[in-house]
Order: sequence, then structure tokens, then C-alpha cells
Amino acid sequence: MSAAFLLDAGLCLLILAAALLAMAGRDLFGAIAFFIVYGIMIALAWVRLEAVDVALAEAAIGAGLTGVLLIGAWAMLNRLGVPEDHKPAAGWLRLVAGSASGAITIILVAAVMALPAGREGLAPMVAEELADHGVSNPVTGVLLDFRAYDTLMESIVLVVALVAVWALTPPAVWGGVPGLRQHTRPDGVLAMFGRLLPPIGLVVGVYLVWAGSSQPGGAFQAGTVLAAVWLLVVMAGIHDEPPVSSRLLRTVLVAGPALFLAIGIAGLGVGALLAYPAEYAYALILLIEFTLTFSIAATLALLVAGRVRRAP
Amino acid sequence: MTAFLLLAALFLLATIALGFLRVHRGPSRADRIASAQLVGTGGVAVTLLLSAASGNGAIIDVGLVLALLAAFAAVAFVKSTAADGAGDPEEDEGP
Amino acid sequence: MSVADILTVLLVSVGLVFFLAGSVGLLRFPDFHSRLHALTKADNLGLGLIALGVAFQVAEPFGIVKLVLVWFLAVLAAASVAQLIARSALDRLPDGKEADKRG
Amino acid sequence: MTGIIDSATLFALTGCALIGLGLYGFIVHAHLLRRILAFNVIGSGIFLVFGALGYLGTGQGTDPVPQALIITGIVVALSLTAFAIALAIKLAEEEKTAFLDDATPTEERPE
Repeated sequence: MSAAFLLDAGLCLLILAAALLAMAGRDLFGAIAFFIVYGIMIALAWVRLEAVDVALAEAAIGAGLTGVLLIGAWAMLNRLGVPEDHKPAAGWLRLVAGSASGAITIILVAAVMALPAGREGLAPMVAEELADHGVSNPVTGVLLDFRAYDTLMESIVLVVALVAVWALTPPAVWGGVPGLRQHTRPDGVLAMFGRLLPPIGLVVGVYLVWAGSSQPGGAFQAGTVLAAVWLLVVMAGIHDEPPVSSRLLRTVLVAGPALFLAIGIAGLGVGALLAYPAEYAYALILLIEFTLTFSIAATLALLVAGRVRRAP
Repeated sequence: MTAFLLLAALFLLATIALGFLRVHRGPSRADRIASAQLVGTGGVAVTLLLSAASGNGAIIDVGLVLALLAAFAAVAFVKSTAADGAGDPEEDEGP
Repeated sequence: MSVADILTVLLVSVGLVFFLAGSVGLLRFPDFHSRLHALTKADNLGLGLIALGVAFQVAEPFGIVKLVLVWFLAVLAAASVAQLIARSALDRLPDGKEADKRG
Repeated sequence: MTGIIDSATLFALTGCALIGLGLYGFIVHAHLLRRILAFNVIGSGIFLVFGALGYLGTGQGTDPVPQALIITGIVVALSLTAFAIALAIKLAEEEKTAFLDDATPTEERPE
């Protein structure tokens, strides 16, 4: 048994333990803490699978933003005095749930084991196509070139999800500011942390999107990091959230998907929807990627901030 | 060298597993969230070792993102413990 | 084995010892405020040593810059969070003992 | 596949177990936040199976096409989680509960 296999086996055990404790832990806050830990472990699994692009996304989202989102939700429910306990699930329900999920797991395991060994995958095809497009990170190539319609749809899904969250706003505060007004001691540790970290986070975010065309990174990872940085600025009380009726904010939110769509439709002129003219492909992909980064950052930050709570 | 680095990463996973116990036992919420952050620090160290083991410098970026966002959950928790859910534990102290 | 490799093995091994000490401290210390020592000191020293050890295996200078940044960010995060959590945990100890077991 | 399983298969099998664990949690727990956690565990289990089956071998990494689809999946899961949490908080504000079966059915609500 090689060291690599032992490491992977240990990592899989920790992933399963974290998931089990996030599912079955008695304390709700403990379950959320384990879910954050679980995100970190999953990010390590992606590193082991040499899927560094996914690892970056999981580190930023699973271990970063989701934790803030869940703890914020837990705190809100706690303050509303919502009981955490309920009548426990009936014995027969546990039995049915256990056998159903057990059966599904066994079917999936059988399916995985039945797959033929030796996979070629689509990597050679992607590498061949990328050769004349200037983007050497295959994942970015897939996201913004071959399967650009997935990415386009996804950037629209994000905005739609935000609109759905905003739709829960009561009429009295419509167009107002999301979340609570955050305040801190001006010379305290949190305010200092909120001033020191964002410049570094901004550099890391820009680095990730810049690096994304030739090595792991890209609009989603960078957008998530920038969103997290903005959330810290808000939590440290340094700057309040903008009102959702702000025209500038709304422009940033739709700029990425709109530009993507416009360039995609213009692609009809050279043959197909979302086709780029070969000589401009690199420049267009970079342009879309940078614009998309800021739209994704704004959308994710507002999704985590939640619905509007204060009048404009 | 690769085998050493991978075994070192495995050793770190074992210390992370010890951290799991504290996240599980608590007893306070502060204990749970602080040990979750400790697991994060261990995770950062694992990414550095894996980067050296595979010679892939981009893996350090994963550690960079983990380290950058390590404090966020704890900050969100600390804010939620204030009376109005939006404060700072240091606000009530004297100058 | 080159000199760089020997230094890596040494530094990483010492780093691992600090991580182990941190985790054992986290488990064995009796109350929350002493457990914070494990969180802030041992693990970040361990991470620093491992980063230094790994630096001997990194070829390009930019990689070393990233390693330094990783360590700086981890120390900054641990120091800030330790102060904030310690403070918020103190608020809930009005008579000097563990008043609120659940947090 | 015969003999000892390789690392990629190990991760794929872990993904299968995560799907089962998440499904169990989703059925057994009634608290909405716990259901959201379970939904996310199922999601990441599916991603892990998908990604691990696309692993091409040491040095070649994971197939870029599944990687790209998983990244979009992770981001969509986050946005749906945020929406689900907003709904759960809305329910808690109006009905003081985080359990769907405690909530007043729509037809019995006063206008």
C-alpha cells in the first residue's frame, strides 16, 4: 500500500465522519460547525484528485461563504426564539429512510464498480480545441468556450436566485438595504481585521481571475473571494450594504450576464450562438471573465446578505 | 521525498481528527467554532504539503483561499453573539 | 538527498510536532480560554515551520511569496478570531465560572 | 475493475456513501436548516462521484469537462441554499417555527 493510497483513505474517512456528524449531531450549531469542516475536507479531496479549479471553488464557497450564510441563518432563527427540537422522527420513518438510502448507496456503489477500467475522457479533445484559442487552462476553456451556454445560463440563474430572495421583501422596506446595520468598536480588533484583510483579499481575487486563463482559477473562484471580502467589510462595520434600488449596483449585477449574452448573440455572425471569432477569442474570453467576476461577486455577496430589512 | 510529504499530510489528518473530537464535544459554541478554525489551519498545512509532493504550485492557491477565508465563520459567529445580532464583543469595554 | 531535502524533512517534522501539541492541547486543556492557546500558538507555529520546509521545495520565487502570504493570513486570522471569541466568551461568564455551558 | 481499488475509485465510493448519508438526513430531520445541510451533502456527494470518475491518472488530473460542470454546480448549490435560507427565515418570522409541519396551511391563514 502506497503512502498516497493511505492518505486518500484517511481523507475519505474524515470526509465521512464530518458528514455523519453534520447529519446526526444532536446540537444544530455543532452540525453547522461540522458542515464547515466538511467543506474544508472536500476541498482537500479535490486537491488529491488534481482538480485544483474545483478545489479553489470548494475552498471559497464550501469552507468560506456557506459557513457565513449558515451561521447567519442560525443566529437569526436563534434570535427569533425558534425551537431547535421537535418530536424525533418515528422509528418506522428511520427504518424506511435507512433502508432507502442504504439501497441507493449500494446501487450507486455497484454502478461505480461496474464501470470499465481505463478512462480516456474528454481531455485530449479539449486540449486539441484549446490550441488555437490562447486559453491554456482547460477548465476555463470549457467554462467560457465549448460549454459557454452552461456558464451563461448559470450566471443568469444566480441573478434569478437573488431576485427570488429580494421578492421576499415586505412592501414597507422595498428597495431598501439588506441585512442588519452592522456596528463595531472603531478602534477594536474586528475593525482592524476588516481594514487589513480586504486589500489582500482584493489582490488574491484579481490574481485568481488573471491566473485563470493559464492555471487553476477563474471568474467563479475570484468572484467568491471578492464577495467574501465585501461581506467582511460589512461585518466589520466599515461600510454598509448599498440599497438594492441603487442603479450602479443593479448595473454591476447584470453587466456580466448581459455582456456574455451580447457577445454570444454576436457570435451568430461568425457561425453559431456563443461562437467567438478565432482571432479575438482570447481577448473576448478575458473580457467576459473579468466582467463576470464582478457580477458574480456582487450577486453572491447580496445572496448571503439576505433579504432587504431596512427602508432606503 | 514525495512519500515523506504524503505521510506528513497523513499525520496532519490524524491531528485534524483529534480536532474533530473538540468540534463534536464542545461544550460551548465558542469551542466548536474555534476548533473548526483549527481544522482549517491544518487543512492549509495539508495543501502546502500536497503542493510540494506533486510539484504543482497552484495547489498553494487553495491554501491561500482557505487561509484568507479561515476567520469568516468565526467572525459571523462572534457578531451573532451580540445583543442585537450585529455588534462586536469589544464595544462595551472601556477605552 | 540534497541539503534542501534534509531541511524540508527537519522543518516539516518539527512543524508536525507543534500541530500534534496543538491538537492534544485542544483536547486536554480544561477550559475554553486555555484551549485558545492551542488554537493560536501551537498550530500557527506549526504552519510557519511547514511553510518554511515546503519553501525549500519551491522552484519559482513567486511560490515563496505565496507561502509567506499564507502564513501571514493564517496568523492574522487566528490572532483576530482568538481575541474576539475570547472576549465574547468572557461576556457570558458573569461570576467567573462557566456560566453558559451551551455557549 | 479487479483487485485492489485505486484512489479515484475510493473517492467515488465515498461520494456514493455521502449521497446515502445526505438522503437519510434529509428524510429524518424536519428542521429546515438541517434539511438544507443534508441537501448540500447530497450535492457534494454527487459532485465527488462525478469528478472522481473523471480522474484520468496521476499527472493528468481530472477531466476538465466534469470539473467545469462541478464548478457551476457548486455555485448554483450556493445560490439555491441562500434562497432556501431566506425562505426558512421568512417562515420563522411569520410562524415562529423552523418546521414545515408546524406552519399554518395556506388556506387557513387570515388574509
